[in-house]
Parts: sequence; C-alpha cells; structure tokens
Amino acid sequence: MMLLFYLAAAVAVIATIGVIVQTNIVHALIYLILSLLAVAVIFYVLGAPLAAMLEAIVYAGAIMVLFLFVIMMLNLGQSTRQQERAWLAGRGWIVPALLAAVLLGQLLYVLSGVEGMSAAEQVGVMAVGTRLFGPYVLAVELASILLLAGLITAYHLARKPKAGDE
Amino acid sequence: MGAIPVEHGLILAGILFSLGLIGVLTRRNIVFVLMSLEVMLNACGLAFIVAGSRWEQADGQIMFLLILTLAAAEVAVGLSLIIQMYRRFQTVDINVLSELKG
Amino acid sequence: MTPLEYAGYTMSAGDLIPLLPLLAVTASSIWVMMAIGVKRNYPFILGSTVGGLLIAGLLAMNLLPGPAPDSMPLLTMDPYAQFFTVLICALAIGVSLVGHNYWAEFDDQREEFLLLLLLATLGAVVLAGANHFASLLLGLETLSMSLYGMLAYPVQSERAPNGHALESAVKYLILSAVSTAMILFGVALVYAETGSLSFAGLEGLPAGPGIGISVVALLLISAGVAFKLSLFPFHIWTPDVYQGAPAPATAYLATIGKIAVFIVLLRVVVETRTLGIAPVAVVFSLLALLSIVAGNLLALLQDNLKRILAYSSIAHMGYLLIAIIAAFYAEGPISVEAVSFYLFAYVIMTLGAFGVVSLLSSDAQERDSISDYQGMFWRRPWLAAAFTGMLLSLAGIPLTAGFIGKFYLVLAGVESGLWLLLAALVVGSGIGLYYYLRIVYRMLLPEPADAPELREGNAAFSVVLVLFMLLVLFGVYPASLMNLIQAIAL
Amino acid sequence: MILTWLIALLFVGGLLAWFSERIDPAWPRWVALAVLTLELLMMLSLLGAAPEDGWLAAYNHAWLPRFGIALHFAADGFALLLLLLTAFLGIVAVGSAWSEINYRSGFFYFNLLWTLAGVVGVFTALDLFLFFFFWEVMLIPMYFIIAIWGHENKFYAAKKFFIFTQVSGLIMLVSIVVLAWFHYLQFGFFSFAYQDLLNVGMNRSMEMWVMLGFFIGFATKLPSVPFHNWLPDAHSQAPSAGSIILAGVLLKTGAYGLVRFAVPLFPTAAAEFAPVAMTLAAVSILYCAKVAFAQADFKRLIAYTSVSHMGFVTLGVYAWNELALQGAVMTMLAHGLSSAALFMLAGALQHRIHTRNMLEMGGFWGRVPRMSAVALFFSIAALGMPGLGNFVGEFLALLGAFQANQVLTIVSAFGLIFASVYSLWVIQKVFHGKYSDKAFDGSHLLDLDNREMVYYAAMMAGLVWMGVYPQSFLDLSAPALQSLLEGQAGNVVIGALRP
Amino acid sequence: MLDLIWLLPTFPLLGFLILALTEGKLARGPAGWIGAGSVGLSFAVAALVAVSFLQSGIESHTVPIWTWMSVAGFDPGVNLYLDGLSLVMILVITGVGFLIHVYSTGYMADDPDFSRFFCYMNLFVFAMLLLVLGDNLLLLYLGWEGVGLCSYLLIGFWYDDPYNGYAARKAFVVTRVGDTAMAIGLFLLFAQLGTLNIQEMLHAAEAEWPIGSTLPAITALLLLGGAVGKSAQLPLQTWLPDAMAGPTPISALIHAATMVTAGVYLIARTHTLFELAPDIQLLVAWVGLITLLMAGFTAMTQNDIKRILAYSTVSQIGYMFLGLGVGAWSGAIFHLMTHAFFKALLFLGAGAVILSLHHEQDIFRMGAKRKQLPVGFLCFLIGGLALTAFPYTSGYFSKDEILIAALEVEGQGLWLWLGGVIGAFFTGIYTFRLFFVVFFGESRGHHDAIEVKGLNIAVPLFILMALSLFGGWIPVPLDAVFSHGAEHEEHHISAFMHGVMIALPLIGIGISYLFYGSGTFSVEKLMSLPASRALHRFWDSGWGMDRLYDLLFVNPFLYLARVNAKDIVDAFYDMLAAISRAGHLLIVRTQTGYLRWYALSMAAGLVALIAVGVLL
Repeated sequence: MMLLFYLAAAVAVIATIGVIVQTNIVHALIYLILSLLAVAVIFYVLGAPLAAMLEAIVYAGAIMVLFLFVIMMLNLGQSTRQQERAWLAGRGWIVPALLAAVLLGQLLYVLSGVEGMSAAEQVGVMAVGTRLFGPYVLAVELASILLLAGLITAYHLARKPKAGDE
Repeated sequence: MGAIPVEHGLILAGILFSLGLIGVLTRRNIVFVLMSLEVMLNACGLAFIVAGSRWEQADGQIMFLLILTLAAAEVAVGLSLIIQMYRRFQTVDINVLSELKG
Repeated sequence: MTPLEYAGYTMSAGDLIPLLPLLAVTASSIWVMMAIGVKRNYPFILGSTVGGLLIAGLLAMNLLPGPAPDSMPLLTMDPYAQFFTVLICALAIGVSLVGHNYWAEFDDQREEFLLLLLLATLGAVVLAGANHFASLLLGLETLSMSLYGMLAYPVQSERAPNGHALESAVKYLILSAVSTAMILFGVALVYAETGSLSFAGLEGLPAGPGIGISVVALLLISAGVAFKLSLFPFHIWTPDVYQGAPAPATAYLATIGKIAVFIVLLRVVVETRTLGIAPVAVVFSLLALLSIVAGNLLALLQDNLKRILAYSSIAHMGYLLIAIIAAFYAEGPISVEAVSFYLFAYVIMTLGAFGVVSLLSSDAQERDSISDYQGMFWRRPWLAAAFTGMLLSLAGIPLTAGFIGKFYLVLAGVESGLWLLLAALVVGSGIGLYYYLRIVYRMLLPEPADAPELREGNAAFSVVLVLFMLLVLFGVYPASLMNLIQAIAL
Repeated sequence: MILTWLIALLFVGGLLAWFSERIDPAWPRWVALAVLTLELLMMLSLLGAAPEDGWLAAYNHAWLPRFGIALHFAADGFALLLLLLTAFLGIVAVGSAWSEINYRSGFFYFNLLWTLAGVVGVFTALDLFLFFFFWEVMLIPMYFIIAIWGHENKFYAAKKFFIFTQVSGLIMLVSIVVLAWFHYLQFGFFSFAYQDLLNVGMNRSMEMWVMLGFFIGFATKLPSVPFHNWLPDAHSQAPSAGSIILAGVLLKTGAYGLVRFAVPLFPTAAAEFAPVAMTLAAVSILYCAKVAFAQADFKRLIAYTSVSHMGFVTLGVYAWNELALQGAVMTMLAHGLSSAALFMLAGALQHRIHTRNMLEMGGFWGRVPRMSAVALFFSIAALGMPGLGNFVGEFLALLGAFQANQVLTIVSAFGLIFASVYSLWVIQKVFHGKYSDKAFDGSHLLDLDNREMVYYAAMMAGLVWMGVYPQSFLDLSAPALQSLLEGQAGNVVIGALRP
Repeated sequence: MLDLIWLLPTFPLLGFLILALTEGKLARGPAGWIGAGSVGLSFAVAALVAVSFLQSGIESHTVPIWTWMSVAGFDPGVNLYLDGLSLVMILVITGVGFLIHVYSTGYMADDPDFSRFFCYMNLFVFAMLLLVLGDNLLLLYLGWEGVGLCSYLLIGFWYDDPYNGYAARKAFVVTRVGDTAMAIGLFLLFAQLGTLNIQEMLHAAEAEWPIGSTLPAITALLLLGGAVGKSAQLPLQTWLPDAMAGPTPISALIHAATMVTAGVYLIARTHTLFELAPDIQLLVAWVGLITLLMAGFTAMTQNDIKRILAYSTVSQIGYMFLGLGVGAWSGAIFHLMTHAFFKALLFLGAGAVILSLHHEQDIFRMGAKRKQLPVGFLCFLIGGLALTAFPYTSGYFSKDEILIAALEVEGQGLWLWLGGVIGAFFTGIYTFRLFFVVFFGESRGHHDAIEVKGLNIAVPLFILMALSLFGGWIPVPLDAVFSHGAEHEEHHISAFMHGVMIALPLIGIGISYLFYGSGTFSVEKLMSLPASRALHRFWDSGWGMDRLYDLLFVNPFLYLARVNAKDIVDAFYDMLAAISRAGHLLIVRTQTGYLRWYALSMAAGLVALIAVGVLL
C-alpha cells in the first residue's frame, strides 16, 4: 500500500509537470487527467474511497470534459503549438519557478515537522454521508447555492448572443 | 491498510500546489492558467484528504467535496469568460487583458 | 467539544429562527430566478429583490436585540452577525437601486444582475455568521462566484465600449482562485494539525514549539484573506477590477465584498488567540503599515476616480487592520466597536461615492475620470455636496461618520499602544487628503464649456442622499449607533 | 445656553445666506451682516453677566455618553474677548467681501459663517472631543473659501492649508485620545471633559509626548516655525475676507489652545518644554520677520509678519506668568485687528489694481492718501508703536517672558527692530516713492470710500483703545488667566457628566 | 495751576487730530493756525506752569491722569511728572517748537502737503512732551517711540524721492536698535526693582544696589544704548546726517533742538542709576568725547550746508554726553537748552538760505551772499559764534561748564578736557568754514538770490538770535533735580586753562578765515597731498561707519533675505511632497496591468510573508 502511494505520488508529480510544460493543450489535458487519477489512487490509499471515486468521476471526468469542450470550441490544439512554444521560450520561467521553489522549500521546512500517520481504517461513504447530512447539512445547501451562482454566471456570460448580434 | 506518514501526503500536496502555482505564473494561454488553477485546488483537496485521514474523520472528505463543487463552478465560469475573451480578442493570450493599469 | 463532534446531529425548527434572514435571502433569490423564468419584468424583479432584502434585513433587525443563540455547527447567527446582516441587506438594496440607474438603457438582460446580487448577498450573510471554515469557504465563494458574473455583466452588450469588464472579471477570477487556493491550503494545514475545521479549532494550533506549521498555515490563510481585503502586497488587482467593472458591481465589491471578509476576520481574531502566535501579529502589523502607505501613495496622482477609490480602499483596509490588531491586544471591547463602527461608516461613504459614479455612469459610458466631475458643484449642487461629504468622510473630517470612525480607530490604537501604526495612520491620512481634495477641487472649478450632459437618476440619487444624511447623522450624533455597536460587540 | 445659540445662529445663518442667493444675489451679504451683528450683540450681552464658578456662560448636555463626551460649552472672560474679536472681524470680513465677492456669493457667505461657527465652537468648547470637532469643522469651509474664491494659485494654497492643519490636528487627536485613555485607566470611566482631564496624571515621558501632540496641533495653527509654511500660501491666495478670518481669528485658535489646553493639561511637561517652545517662538519672531522682508507679494509679506507676531504669543504663553499671558492675550487681540486690516488693505489694493506685487507699486500716497494713511497706521501698529494695542501686548509678553527666560526674551526683542524694517519697507514700496502705473491698470486705483473707512476706523479705534486703555480688556481676561495660572480651572467648573 | 500740565500735550494732540481727520482738506490758513497755534497754546501753558512752579518752590509735582494698565503689579500710569528738568525741557520744546512752527508756516507755504506737515509736527510735539513729562519709563518710552515715528514721517515727508524714504527708514531703524536695548533695560529694571516709575525706581535702585555693582551697570548700559540711538552718538550716530533729507524746519526742531537730545534727557533723568555705575558713566563721557571729535572732523569735510550742521549737532550732543559722563548734569542740560537755541537758529537760517537759493544746499555753489541775504548772514554769524562758544554767547557758558567739570574727573579728567577743547577748536574751523564760504568770497552761483520775506520767518529768527546771544544768562532750575551733583558747584580752574578754552575756538575761526575768508592758505594745495585726500575721503564718509555697518549688518541681512526669500523651511515640506510623488511614481509602476505579474506579486508576497513569519 505504501508503495502504491509513492508510485501514485510520482505519477501525479510527473503528470503535473507535464501539464505545466506541455505546449499541446490537448496533451496537457491528458496529463492533467492522469494526475487527477493518480491523486484518486492516493485518496483511496489514504482511506477515502468516496473522495477517490468523486475525483475520478467528477474531476477527471466531468470537469475535464468541460475543458475539452472549450478547447475544441476555440479550436486550440495542434495548431497553436508554435505559439505556445514561443510564449514559453525565454526566461519568463525562472522567477516564477524560483518563487515556487522557495515556497515549496518553506512548505517542506515546516511540513517535515508534522508527525502523524494516515488513517488505518477507511472513512467510508457511510461516515461521510452521516456527517454531510448531519452537521454539514447547511454546507450542502450552500454548496447548491454556490453552484447556482456559478450556473447563472456561466449562463449569462457564455450564452449565445441574441439573434442579429453576430 | 498500511499507514502513510501524514507529512508525506502533505508534502505531495505542497509539491502539486507549487507546480500549479508555477503554471499560473508562467503560462500565457489562459486555458493553461485555468488548468493550473485546477491543479492547485486539487492539491488543496489532497491536503484535506490527508488531514482527514490523519484524524480518521469524514470532515476532510467533506471539505474535498466542497472544493470539488467550487472547482466545478469556477471552471464553468472561467471557461465562459474564456469564450467571451476569445470572441472579443480572437486569442487566448492572457496578456491582451492589460488595458487596465497605472 | 464542538457540535461537530456528534455523529447523529439533527436540526430542530427552533434552530432555524436565527437563520430566517438567510432563508429570506435564499427564498428571494429562488423567487427572482423563477420570476425571471416566467417573465422578464424588470420592475417586478427589482421590486422583488428589494423587497426580499428588506424582509431579510427586517428579520435580522428583529432578531438583533435577542440573546446570542446557541451556535450551530457552521453558523453563529449572534447579534453581531445579525447586525451585519442588516447592514449587508441595506447595502445590497442600495446597490440594486443604484444599479437601476446604471442599467437603465442596457440592451441585454438586466435581471440576472439582481439575481447574482441576491446570491452574492447570501454569500455575504453566510460570512457574517460563519464560525467554520466550510461556511467560510462557501460564503466566500458564493460571494465571489456571483461577483464574477456581476463584474463581467455587460460583456455581451453591444453598448459596452471596451473589454474592460471582461478583463476585470478575468483578473478577479484567476487571482481570487489563487487566493482561495492559498486559504484552502492553509486551512488544510490547520486541519492536519488540529483536527478541527471550526474557527474554535484554531486554538489548538501550537503556539510554542512546532510553531512553524501554525505560522505557515495562518499566513497562507492570511494571504488569501489579505487578497480579498486588498491588503499590500495582495492589493494589486484592486484598481483594475474596480475600474473595469460596471460601477454598481464595483460598488458591491467595494462595500459588501470587503466588509463580509472583515466580519469574519474580526470574529476569528477576537474569538481565537490566532494573533497570539507572535509572527502572525507582526505580519499583520506589517500588512497594515504597508497597505496604508502603499494605498495612499498609489492614489496620489491618479486621475481615474474608480482607481482612486480602489487605492484609497487599500489604505482604509490598512486603517481597519489597526483596530483588528488592537482587538487582539486590548482587554475591552473598544477595538471591536471600532472595527464595527468604521466598517459601518466606510461602507456608507464608499457606497455613496460609487453611488455617485453609478448615477452619472451607464453601461455605455463610465464617468470615472475626475475631469468628468469638473464644475459639478455648480451643475448638481446637492449631488456634489453629497459626494464631497463622502470624500471628506473618507478623509476622516468631522461632521461625517468617517471622523467618528477614525476617532474610534485612534482610540483602539491608543488602547493597545500601537504607536507605529498610529503614526502611519496620521501620515497616510495626510497623503490621503491630497487626492480627496483634488476631486473636491475639481468639482469646485467652474464648469467647462463643453461639459457633457450629466445623467439623472432618482433612485440612485435618493440612495446617495440617504447615505449622505446617514453620514452626517452619525457624524454629528453617533450615540445611538455607538450604543447599538456596543451591544452587539463580540 | 446663549453659547449654543451663538453657534446655532451661525450655522443656520450660513444656510440662510446660501439659500437667499436664489432670491437675490445681493441678499447673502445682508444676511451675513445681520447674523454677525446679532452675534456681536449677543456676545456683548455676556459682558454684563455675573460669573458663575468663573464662567460667564455655560451649557452642558450629554452627547456621546459611551465615552463621556458632552456638549459642554463655557466662556470666561478670556474666551469672551476672543469671541468678540471673532464677531467683530466677521463683520469686517463681510465688509471686505461686500463688493469683492460676486461669484457664488451665497455659498461664500455660507462658508464664512460656518468657519466662524467653528471658531466660536473652538473658543467655547470645554470638552476636548467637542473642541477637536469644532477645531476641524472650521477648516472645511475655509478650504472652500480659499479654493473657490482664491487667487491664481488657490488649489495649492488651499490644499497645503488643509493638509497641514489636518495632519497636525490628527496628531492632536491622538494626543487627546491618549489623555482620555489615561483618564480611563486612572478613574475607570471615559471622559473628555476638560476639568476631568486636568486631573489626569501621567508618567513623565508620556506626558511629554502627549503634550507635544497638542503643541504640534496648536503650533501649526498658530503658526510657529517650523510648522508655518501653510500660512503664507493660504494668506496670499485667499480672498481678503478669507485672509482676514485666517489671520485675525483662525490663528488665534492655536494660541487659545496653547493657553487653555496645552499648558494647563500638562503643567510639568509644559514647564520642561518651555525653553524649546520659547526658542521656537524667538526663531519665529526673527526668522519670519526676515523672510517677510524679502517678499514682494504684499499679502505674503503680511502673512510672514503674522508668524513673527504670533511668536510673541508663544513666548508669552510659555513664560506662563500673568504679565506674559496678558501680553499674549493682548497681542492676539491687537494682531487680530492690525493684521486683518492690513489684509483688507492688501485685498482692497488687489481689487483695484489686480496685483499684489509690491515691486510694481509705489507712490500711491499721492493717489490714495486715505488708504495710505490707513496703511501707515496699521503698519506702525504692527511694528509695535506704543499707544496702540500691539505694543501693549508685545511689551507685556516680553516683560513677562523676561522673568522666565532672559536670553530668549532678549533675542526675541530684536524682533522689534526687524518689525520696523519690514513695516517701513511696505510703506516705502507701496505708498512712498514715485507713482508709476506701467505694470498695472491704474484707472481703478480709487481711494477708500466711506463704507470702507467705517471698517478701518472701527479697527483703528479698537487698536487705540487697546493701546491707551488696555485695562478694559485686561480686566476681562484677568480672572480667567489667574485661575488658569493657579491650576484651578478644573475645580471651578460645573461637574462633569459621568456615564 | 500745576495741574494744568495735562493741557500741554493735549493741545498738540488736538491739533494733530483735527489736521488728521480733515484729511488735508483744510485750507492753508486754518491749518497753519491750528498747527502753530496749538503749540503756541502749549507754550503759553508751559510758561504759566513755569511761573507757578518756580514760585511755589516745590521740587516736583505729579499729575495722575489715568492708570494705563495694571497687570500683576505692573501698573504704569499715564501720569505727568513735573520737576526742574522737565520744566526746562517743556519750555525748550514748546518755546523753540512754537518758533519753528511759526517759521514753518512761511517755509512750507507752497508745499501741497502743508496740512500733513503740521499734522506730523503736532504729533511730534505731543510725543516729545509726553517723553519729558512721563513719570514712568513706559510712558517715556511711548513718547520716545512717538518722536521716532514723527522723525521718520518727517524725514520722509517728501516721499517722491526714494532717497528720502531711505533716510527716514535708516533713522527709524537705527534708533530702533537703541530703543530695543532700552526696552530690554526696562524689562530688567522691572524684573529687578518691580516698578518702572522713575522716581520709585531710582529710590529702589539706590536702596538695593551698591555702587559699582553689576546690575546697575547693565541697566545703565542698556539705557545708554537707547540714548546713543536717539541722540546719534557713537556707535549709532550714522542716521542723523542722512536725516537732513527732511524739510529744514524738521532738522531744526527734531534733529537739532529736541528729539536728538532726548538721550541726554534720559540719562539725566536716570542719573542716579548712572551714578551707581561709575564705569558706565565714564563710558558715557568717552562716548560723547569720541563722537564729538569724529563728528567734528567729518563736519570739516562736508559740503552740504545741512550735513555740516548735522555733524555739528552730533558733535554738540557729544558735549552733552561728555557733560553727563563727568557728572555735570545741569551743565549738560544747560548745553542742551542753549544748543537748542543756536542750532535751531542755524538750521532755520540755513533753511532761509536754502529757500532763497532755490533749494541749493551745496555751500560751494553759494558764496558772497552776505549782501543778498542779510538776515541769513546775521543768523549764521550769531549762531556760529554761539556754537563756537564765543565768550558770553549762550554756548560759551554751557560748554564752559561741561569742560570744567570734565577736568575735575579723577584720573582721565585731563584727557577728557583736552579732547573737549580740541573739539571746540574744530568747531571753530568747521562753523566758520561754512560761514566764510557761504557769505564771503566770490559768488559761485545763484546770483539772483533774494531773501525770503515774511514776518513768520523773520520773527522766529530774531527771537532765536536773541536767545542764542543771551540765553546763557537764563537760570535753569536744576539744582533740586541733581542734588547729588552739588559738590561740583565750586569750580577751580587755572587761568591758563581757561585761556586755552577761550582761545582755541578763536584760533579755529582764524584758521578758517585764512583758508576760506582771505584765501591766504589754499585748500587745493592741502588737498594735493595723497594722504590728506585719503583722510578727507575717510572723514567725509563719516569715518566709514556707514560702509562698515553695511558690511556687517545690512548686507548680510539683505543677502540672507534675498537667498531665503522662498523660505528654506518650505523646502522641507516640498521635499516631503516630492518624496510622496516619487513614491507614487515608483509604486505605480507595479500596476502593469499584466495578470501574470499580478499573480507573481501575490506569490512573492506570500513567500515574503512566510519568510518573515518563519524567520521571526
């Protein structure tokens, strides 16, 4: 199990690096999905099967498809690789990478001090459900409102212009 | 199930978070930026799962759920904005959005 | 033991009573959404929005004097929260009326703006009562999510002269998401350390050995919050977003968008010993100091009114942070009252200022260059007087509520002996006067020969006038408000 | 109660003046004149009042009970003198603006009256919060007066004026709050009442800091070097009515504050600080006299002389004995009249020839003998000619100061020489010499008319009165100053409001 | 009768008020009548007062009018104090003053500002009377400043010419320097003795201060400062020659007869103080001596008729100071009086000459005018003789008294005496140089001169001639005032010395005659020597004092004023503003508009925050 965790972690990290350095956006998306799936594995290892499942279905599935839609709609992909390359060339990388490295260093510095082990038992769907519809019931309602807000915003912004506009 | 040191999980989350941040900072294509944001949010979700796992609580997963909701909504809105942006500027270069300054 | 620890938690009907204002806002958003679905009748939608907010506000006001109810797992709708619920609802009404003028000739659907406004208000009300990171996250994101829509609202319109609204929304969305990620990562660390997601759990953070994790976790959260409050160095989005967005959306962002976060921050600082972790307190002081200096300096020679107000809001958030820091150190309730009063005054004057801008602007033309205001004193004396009042109040001049607010801040600072920050307050106010006066002076100049027609708008005008009267009322006779604030103080 | 009426009347009168413009643009000035005359009469009625616990009139009503802040007004002889000066110069200012201000006159008189309302509030407030409130309130309308009706560089001047006074005011606010906080710490309840705060004890360094806050606030308004730089700009750019109020009345609020608050509230720190303050005073006197001499702008010159003259006030106040205090008070009154008159003259000249540059003037005596004689009178009053009020004030101030600090007094006394240098320079540049109107249009250079002369004559009479029989003024302020000196001011006041 | 002295200043004050309030609209006739008449009335009162004072035999009389102010024990009154000293002064002031007023009605007859002239003149007389009548130093100071003001106004009376204004300001400012010293003296006196009432103060000083102690020395020195300013003594003498820019009657009244002698009056009035400070008293003598010599030298080199007289005035006041310094109090006052007579005469005579010669003042453009201007000739003859102390003229008696007293001073007496005698010798030279150049020799211009006619000019001149000749016999009632100085009454002086004293001025006249009258010696020849040219230049410039003061005080002040016209302190605030502006321009560059930059700044902020937090 531990091995699986580190394996998945390695995959996740490598895949994520792939996301941020890829010039082909579709490939990048695939890397992202890979990364998400690897994380889903980690969730499972950490005893969170529901989260693992949702990660795979909702995140890697639904949300990424949304990305794919847009990429196709805007006709990005192979054709924009040259442009991406040009954008990525140069030293624009250095400062952000350094900053992120420093941040990571800071995180590593303090996180290495944390002691504790992950759960020996799974926290299963039942436990999550009881919690969710117990004390967190308001959160569920509010989450729906959040989604509603997102929905309305997205609807208002992305709906097709009125006839004659375009 | 074999227990995993919490710090390792958190460090993984930290690495993913930093990578996502690099993506946000370096990519000019706004779709990439949005994807990198997803990486960051996902890293946060991972951190919650790790933490929840440490305490054997469901709360971590619930927070992950909420983050998932948030990410979905965020992506939806973000992508709709990208569409509008593409419509107006015919590009996904984030640098065109620099008329407001000073 | 926090309520979260029970497994079999159930809610009774009695628990819902404190939530009534929240429910009222929710109900009105649903109502408005359905009404839009049935028929796009703008006046009706506006009436429903205002009515719903009014009911929510009145309900909250009704609940206000009562004793603090038992705190629920996610929300504590205590008098403090109810008071700010009232304020938020009132502000939302103000913004919707101000927007009425702004959108008067809008060629696209106007109704969703109100719907988004209601949803955002809901998020803000949740924040007012939040006592848990889940509700914090949801409140914050509901607010932000609706705000994205409001900021980019005219993006489809043919009349929109440029892509500023879009730019504003994109900038806000991406940066806000980054900040949210920071908050979340910080919360996750807190959770990993303490095993609790309620604010009270912050008490469990180690303050002695192993402090590093506490510091990093809290600073991640602080950075995110600082972004929302536009504190230096997370302030940088503010002017662009303020400028690009339609004026009513800016008004909303600048008022409710700010105070909702501040309400939570104050609650956290007062109810937990967060700032007891010394580095965090130092960082807060630093944020306050730098925000005051940077905000005022940035505004100094600015010619765009919305940007000036944006920069000045940075400074004002810095001022407020003084009282927040004081609230930690002080024994008494004065600093909490100071924050409350200053927030109250701040939103009045900010909404007033943006109200004036909204009144004169439309979706087709933002009147946000200070040259647009030249000679306004002679063209629209009342409006100009009200605007001057708002600006002077922002500068903290007596006869306005802003002065009493500043007095409170000074008192809070003195109480805790924050001399350096008080010095920054003095210096910052000095610089601030310069750019506020520039605007006032513009209005005093003789009107230019080719001055463009100024828009009229009764709804927005009455909002501005009411705000002006409140400003003067609480500037001259703040005793009643003081008593109220004293009563609701945490 | 009459004190609240005094303030309310000015506020209401201001609004009336503003609105009356709609009926007829000539009305506001009449309204202002009527209000100020009424004001003066009401103040005069206080002259006969029997003092009650040392106060001729008092009013106390809760305002912000949360912090023990009250609407506490009271006037003793000292305050009454300044009130009379305020109303009198208010009338003079109206007279000066009478034909000069035609643009938006309603709003002008509104601002004028509101400034005066603030000043009256400052002179009568006995609650420090209330005091500060009025302290700031008087600045806003003054800002408008300078910014709207000022001369070529008005925004710069108005802004400078406002920022200087506001920042220093804010520093003072911090000090007031610290003082009140210490009161809270010592007595367990909040109070901003003057008499309560008199009893506050602080450790030495804290008392010094808080006192410095007050001092900076007052020294800026006074003004004293090095906080004086707003004044030359504000004075030279303001319309003459504004300059009159600024120089005649507003500066006196700073002096009033020093006498009423800065020293009595912090007796030890003030005593320790006195040498520094007196040094600043001496520097003000000499330095600004020197700078004044170098000015070509008529109003700027007078402005610098104001700083120089107010140095005598600081000197007198920090000498803190009866002679010196009486001297300071007399200087305040006399300088109020003389500088107001000089500014009015400068304004009258500018109105006629549209320049303030003295290098372009000369030989006006032949053209406008009346005006020249008036100018001569006030110039020699300013240089401290015995027999006129300024002399009495400055002499008493120096005489008293000599007992406190001989060296600084002697240094300050050299100001008398410098005063003669610049005063006579003005006379030479403007009124003596050969007349030439090359640089300006001299066709409107007419002598003072009878209406104008009434104002000048009144001010001249006032100065002569102060010069030859100052006792009428000294007697009025003596009890107040004595009680301040004895440090008993707190004990004789009506009890404070307690929450 | 004595209580009527309040009328003395009242008449001129009324005159002033009437003339001022009528704003020059009064016709010349009434204006002249009011102007001269008010002083005349004062003189009448003064005469009556004098008679009754002398008859009553009292030492002094005080007339309180009102309490000026009363603060914390400081209660100077507006009280008039009459004793022998002030009696002499008021008689001189009103008497000579009246004559000069009358003369002025003729002299100024054509001036467009006739009324203003008399307005100032009346004010001057009022102030001067207050000066000498005040019973306390503050009232004296009022008069003191008042006369200074009138002096300023009258020197600059013809304001068209900027030089007149300059001279007027110089006079005022230079005397103000002395006045300030005097004011400081008043502060010190009040601080030490608790009163400014002169008599009380003197009594207190006598009681409290031992002779030769520091405090009386300092106060006396400060008062001396005031006195040298007003009386144009070293080192503040420079203003008086320039003061001749005023109309000539002014020079006669203010700058010869009355105001400039106020310093003498002040020292005489406070002589007790000076007696307590012998060093300072001696200093007074030396100041007088050096001044009289320097002025004497300079007078010999001047060409302007009024400037010669001005330097001679400085010189003569030097004698008075010498007298004061050697304790010849009444001698000094006596000389003050006689000087008032003959110097007024000389000035008025000079005025008549100048007017006759169309405002010509250069003596070398006159010459041989004794025929054309007989009255002027007479004036200068009589005045000149009195000035040079020709035996039995008025000047002889008074100067004699001073020089004899000087000789009696222990130690330095001989030097003082010698200096005084040499000064008298020079007096003879310069006085008669003027006399011979103007009235003898060849006519060098203005051949058409016609003497000014009019009784109002002639009568005062003749009265003054009489006084100059016979004024030495007027008894001055000063014994009671200076009772301390009684031991000086018996003078013993050798005949030789007396002879020297009489002879030297006469020799001076003789030398003058040889140079300028007969032409036996040639001035040109003398001037051909470089050394004498340089000396001439040096003396002519008033010993370079003006230049020295310009260098030391005036120019630095003007320089400082010029370079700092913009007020250096302002630069500090401008700098603050500039820093703010620079800060703005710097920080506003961070607002690039680029989203990635914004995100970067947030990340950097986060990193920095954590760094700060972790490092702490």
